[in-house]
Amino acid sequence: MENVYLTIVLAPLVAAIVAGFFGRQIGRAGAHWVTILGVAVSFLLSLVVAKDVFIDGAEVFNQAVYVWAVTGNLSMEIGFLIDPLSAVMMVVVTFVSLMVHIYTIGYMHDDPGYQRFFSYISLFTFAMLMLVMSNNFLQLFFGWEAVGLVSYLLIGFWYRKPTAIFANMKAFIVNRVGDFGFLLGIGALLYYAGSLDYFTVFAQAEEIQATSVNIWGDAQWSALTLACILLFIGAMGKSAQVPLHVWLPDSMEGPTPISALIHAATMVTAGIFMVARMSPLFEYSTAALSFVLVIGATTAFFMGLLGLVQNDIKRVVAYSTLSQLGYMTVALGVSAYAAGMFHLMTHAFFKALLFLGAGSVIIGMHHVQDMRQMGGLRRYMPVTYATVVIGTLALVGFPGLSGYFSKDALIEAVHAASLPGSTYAFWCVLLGVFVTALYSFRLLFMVFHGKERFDQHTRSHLHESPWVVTVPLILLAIPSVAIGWLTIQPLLFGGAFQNAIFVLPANDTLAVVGEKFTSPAGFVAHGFTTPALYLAIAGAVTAWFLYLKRPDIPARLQERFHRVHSVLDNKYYFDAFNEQVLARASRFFGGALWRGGDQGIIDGILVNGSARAVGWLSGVVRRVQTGYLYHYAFTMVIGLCLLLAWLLTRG
Amino acid sequence: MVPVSYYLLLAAALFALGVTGIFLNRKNVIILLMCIELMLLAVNFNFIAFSRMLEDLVGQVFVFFILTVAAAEAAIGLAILVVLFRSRRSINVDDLDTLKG
Amino acid sequence: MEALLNALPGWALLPDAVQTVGVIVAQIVPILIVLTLCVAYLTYAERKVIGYIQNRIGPNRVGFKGLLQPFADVLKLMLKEVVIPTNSNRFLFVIAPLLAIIPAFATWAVIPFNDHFVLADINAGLLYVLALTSVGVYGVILAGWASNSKYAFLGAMRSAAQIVAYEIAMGFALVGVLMAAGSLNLGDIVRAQGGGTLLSWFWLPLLPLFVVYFISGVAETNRAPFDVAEGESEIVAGFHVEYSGMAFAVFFLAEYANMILISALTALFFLGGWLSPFAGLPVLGDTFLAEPGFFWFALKTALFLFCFLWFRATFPRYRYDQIMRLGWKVFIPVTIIWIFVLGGMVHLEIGPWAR
Amino acid sequence: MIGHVLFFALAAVLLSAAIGVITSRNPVHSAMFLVLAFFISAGLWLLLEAEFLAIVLVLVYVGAVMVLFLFVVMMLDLNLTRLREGFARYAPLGVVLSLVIVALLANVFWFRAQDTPLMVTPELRSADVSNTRELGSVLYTEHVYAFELAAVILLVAIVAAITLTMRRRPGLKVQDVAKQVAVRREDRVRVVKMDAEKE
Repeated sequence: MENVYLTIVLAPLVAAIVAGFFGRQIGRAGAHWVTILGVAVSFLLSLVVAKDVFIDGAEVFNQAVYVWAVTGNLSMEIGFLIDPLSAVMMVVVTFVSLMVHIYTIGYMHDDPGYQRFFSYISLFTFAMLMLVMSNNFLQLFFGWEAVGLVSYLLIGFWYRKPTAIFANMKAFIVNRVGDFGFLLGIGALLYYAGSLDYFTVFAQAEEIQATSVNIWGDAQWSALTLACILLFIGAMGKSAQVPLHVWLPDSMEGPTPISALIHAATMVTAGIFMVARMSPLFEYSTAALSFVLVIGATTAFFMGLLGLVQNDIKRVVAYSTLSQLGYMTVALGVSAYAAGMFHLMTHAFFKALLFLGAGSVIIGMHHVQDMRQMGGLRRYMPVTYATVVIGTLALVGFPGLSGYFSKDALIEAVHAASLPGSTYAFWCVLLGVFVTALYSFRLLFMVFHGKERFDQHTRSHLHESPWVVTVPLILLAIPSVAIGWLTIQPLLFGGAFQNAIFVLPANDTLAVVGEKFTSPAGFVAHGFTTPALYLAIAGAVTAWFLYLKRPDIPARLQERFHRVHSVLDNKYYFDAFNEQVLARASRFFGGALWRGGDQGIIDGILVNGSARAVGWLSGVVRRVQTGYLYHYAFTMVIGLCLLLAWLLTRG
Repeated sequence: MVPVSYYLLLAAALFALGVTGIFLNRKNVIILLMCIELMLLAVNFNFIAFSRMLEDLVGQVFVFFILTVAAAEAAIGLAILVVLFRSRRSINVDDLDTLKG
Repeated sequence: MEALLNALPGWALLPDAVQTVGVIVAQIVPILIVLTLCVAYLTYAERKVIGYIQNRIGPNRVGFKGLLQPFADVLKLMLKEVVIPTNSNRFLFVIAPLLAIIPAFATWAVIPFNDHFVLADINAGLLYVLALTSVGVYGVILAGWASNSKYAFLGAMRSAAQIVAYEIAMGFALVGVLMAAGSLNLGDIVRAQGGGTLLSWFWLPLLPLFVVYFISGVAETNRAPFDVAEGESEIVAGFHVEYSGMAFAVFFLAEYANMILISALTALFFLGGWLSPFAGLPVLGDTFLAEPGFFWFALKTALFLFCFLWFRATFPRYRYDQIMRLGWKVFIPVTIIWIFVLGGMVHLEIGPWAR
Repeated sequence: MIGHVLFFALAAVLLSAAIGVITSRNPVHSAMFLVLAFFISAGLWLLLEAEFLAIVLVLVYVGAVMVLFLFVVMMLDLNLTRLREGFARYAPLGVVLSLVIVALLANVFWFRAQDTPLMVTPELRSADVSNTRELGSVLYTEHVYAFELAAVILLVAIVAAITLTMRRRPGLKVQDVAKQVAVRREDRVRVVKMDAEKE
């Protein structure tokens, strides 16, 4: 199997290299064929691996394939850990990636950077696979940074656009903050466990928990809590949790396939995956779990609210993504890792679907993204409309669709939890359902229903997108509908993750949920007895009322509650705070160091000062160097005499 | 036969004459080279005298090497001198102050 | 010789030191006289031999068959005026001929005439020979320079460069001899060649060195065909163009003494010196001819001297660049290669010295 | 007795020659004085029973190095008057320094050395000891690497000296022996057959 794993990882890499370095030679068609072939190979082999893991019940594969460096006891390796967790991620990543590859053919059709784009997304697939298949922290970090790099490159794909450059810088810097924590977390684990290998570290979780560290003052922290929180700070950056979420909405400056692939389905879930992977560590630290829970709940609810006031179609979906990532984080916080992973998977499908649908709309509208200039598009783009409806229903949790299963199980798990902050979290996620339904249907109604608000010229060009766009939509719609029904039992309650995710019996909220679980159908029926469904329906109705029945109300609401609106419109002033306080402080600090430290001390005293000193000294010494040979000879002879005199008269 | 000291004093005088020669003929590179040869000769005297005194041949071996290296030095020095003369038409040390930079 | 001195009245009364010096002088003087006579008659022989080669008689007026001709020449030269050119460097001009002749004579100190007669039987004889031959060049350079004459100076430079060049080849050839003999003492070198027939002399195993040595010797003495230093057609008579009378005679003397020296050395190094060519042969092995002695040494020297004259009569003069090419690019590589071959032979104990 | 006489005579000549070297007007005279100094030194080394080095000194220095000096001195067209300008300017300094050196060394070698082996006259060696052989046996065994190194230095010096002074003048007719040997009759002579003219 080792060769299969290697092929899965390397096929996209090879494709990326070919498309990237030889793009000019192989042409546009060559570039997309080679990359699609590479990802398709990965996808098919991932299916084989998934079948092997889930159906044939293969042993967990945990092995190093290449030793990169050995220093002392520390061995730095490339290795694979193939268990149900990574198998799920591999399938999801390669499937969505494949869909996006195909979709890109249509979306980027006229772009001059066609080959570059394919090279990047193939490279991303490689990096993501390295991340999820890793069996040690070093490789995890490599994948982590590599996906960050590709994300940076792709947000700034249109590098002539100033906003894109700003956005990719922002994403890069915010992620560095998170990565700093992540690196410190890895360092802490390396320090306490003495190894980078997952299982070696996991085996010592309890000992590390017992170790206490003194950060400042007299507060004693558990080393494990510290490490977990640091790791989670990394996840906060990558998975855009409050307050490190600010880069994700701006990342929509990149091409839409990227938004679907990286900023909705895969990369942003890396943090979720990482925490799930580290479940044996997080389980021992209640404080860390609480931290995760509160952060996740905050993100889930408040980021959803922001989606209500956005008019850019992609930004609405982006805030929806933020909110859903918050849901997943909440699941992690209550130890329902499987539910988090389950929601991750379903979300990957329907959110990719929504993004690609939005992209399809954008293609139809000739790159107009403002929803206020849309409306009634369902007549012109029936396939897009149908698939977006499916995606929206899945997102809001319509019973029977994939989102319903994952979100409902998650809310149930939060309900069952007893951690500090779990009540807050429960209310957040519950109200979040309403908000989710509200903004989702707002989008749907504003784009596809109601009056046509675009001009005549646009109408004449408006038509359904080509098949390379619609086929991925359809292919993504299928799992959006069915995947929850099919996989809820094995993934959540059947113990498919049994050996990959570790949950202490005391924290096992999913078990509480599972007690009532009989079958998927039963779960659907059960849903009618919970408030979540009714909240969702209420959200949908409210949206219908506000945006179809009485479109004048939102404007009046906006006027009446302009304070609230401006808070929302300015995204809780996070960006303003960052720019006015953090960035200004950094600039001031940097400026001070530059003027005082660099120009004053280093340049002024050390560099120029020493040069001046040498110059002065050499001015003096230069008089000694007359250039006349005999002066040198004389000096030598006199020196010899002195030396001789000293030597002979000494004793 | 005479004591070793006599040879050492003779060598010292010879060396001192070489040094004086450098001061006297400071402008003429050729004679400067000759004065260096004189000083080397004085050094060789010392080596041989001590070798004789200590009955140790290593001193003479050393003289052998000094002769070799001094011959090489003279050859290269004179070659440089010839090249110098070709380009400057002079070997006057006063004309050669480009070392001042 | 010592016995002769002891017969002198009052000799025994002299101090030891004086006696020692006296013995040495008493040995030097006859050698010098004989050598001078040899030189004188070599000039006579040269004229006769070349004359016969050129199908004429040569000197035949003074004395029986012209045998007194050399004395006539000497007399003439002694009576001629010695002209010292103006603006010449007087001191160096005068001592230059002496510097030329002194090494030519001084070298004879270490030449063994037979098994037991040698003036100074020193261990480093070969080195001594090398050192003195290398000093011979001073006479030439100084004569050319001190004359304050372009032609003389040009001739001196040519001659000096030629001598220095061929000295290296000679030195290397002597290294071969030294390796074969295992000694620097000239007597030992000759003895190392003995014990067999004339095939065990060094001329056979060291054949390339033998040829190189003798030809280099011809070049070293500035003799035809290597006599460009005094090429009449180019630079009149070379370095001694300004010399006349006795000063010129000394140069003349030095040149012929050097010829004799080279011949004698070649005989010593390669033809077994005083050894008899008939020793060890079955037919004459028990007659007096097989006995080693001074006679054989003189005969071999004469053979090489004849070669000198013969070359002069028969070879055209070399061009200067060809002379230098021959010395640097032919002889020196040949000797170096043969030294390597010799090293291999000595190491593998092949050859007459293997015993 | 003879040893003392010889030593002092030679030493006197040596020092005179050295003075000649440094004070002669003409560099050729200096060179000749230096030659003399080398000869005398060789004699003194013979007194010290270093025969090999004495002869090598004559061979190498007198026979080769000084010839080189003479060549250079004679062939360069020197302006002697300019070279002699300010001859005595630094002389006092030089003399003082020399005297200091001599005084210092005399202090060590003479006044402080009265009862040391320095004042002992070495015994004469027996006649059958060959200095050359002994030196060789040390040189080629213990010091063989240094010996090789010296050889390399000489080689480098040869190459350096030749590279420095070599110049190719245009229009020089150089003989190429290989070419001369390789020439064939056809390259030089053309045999033309002509029928005899008929009247």
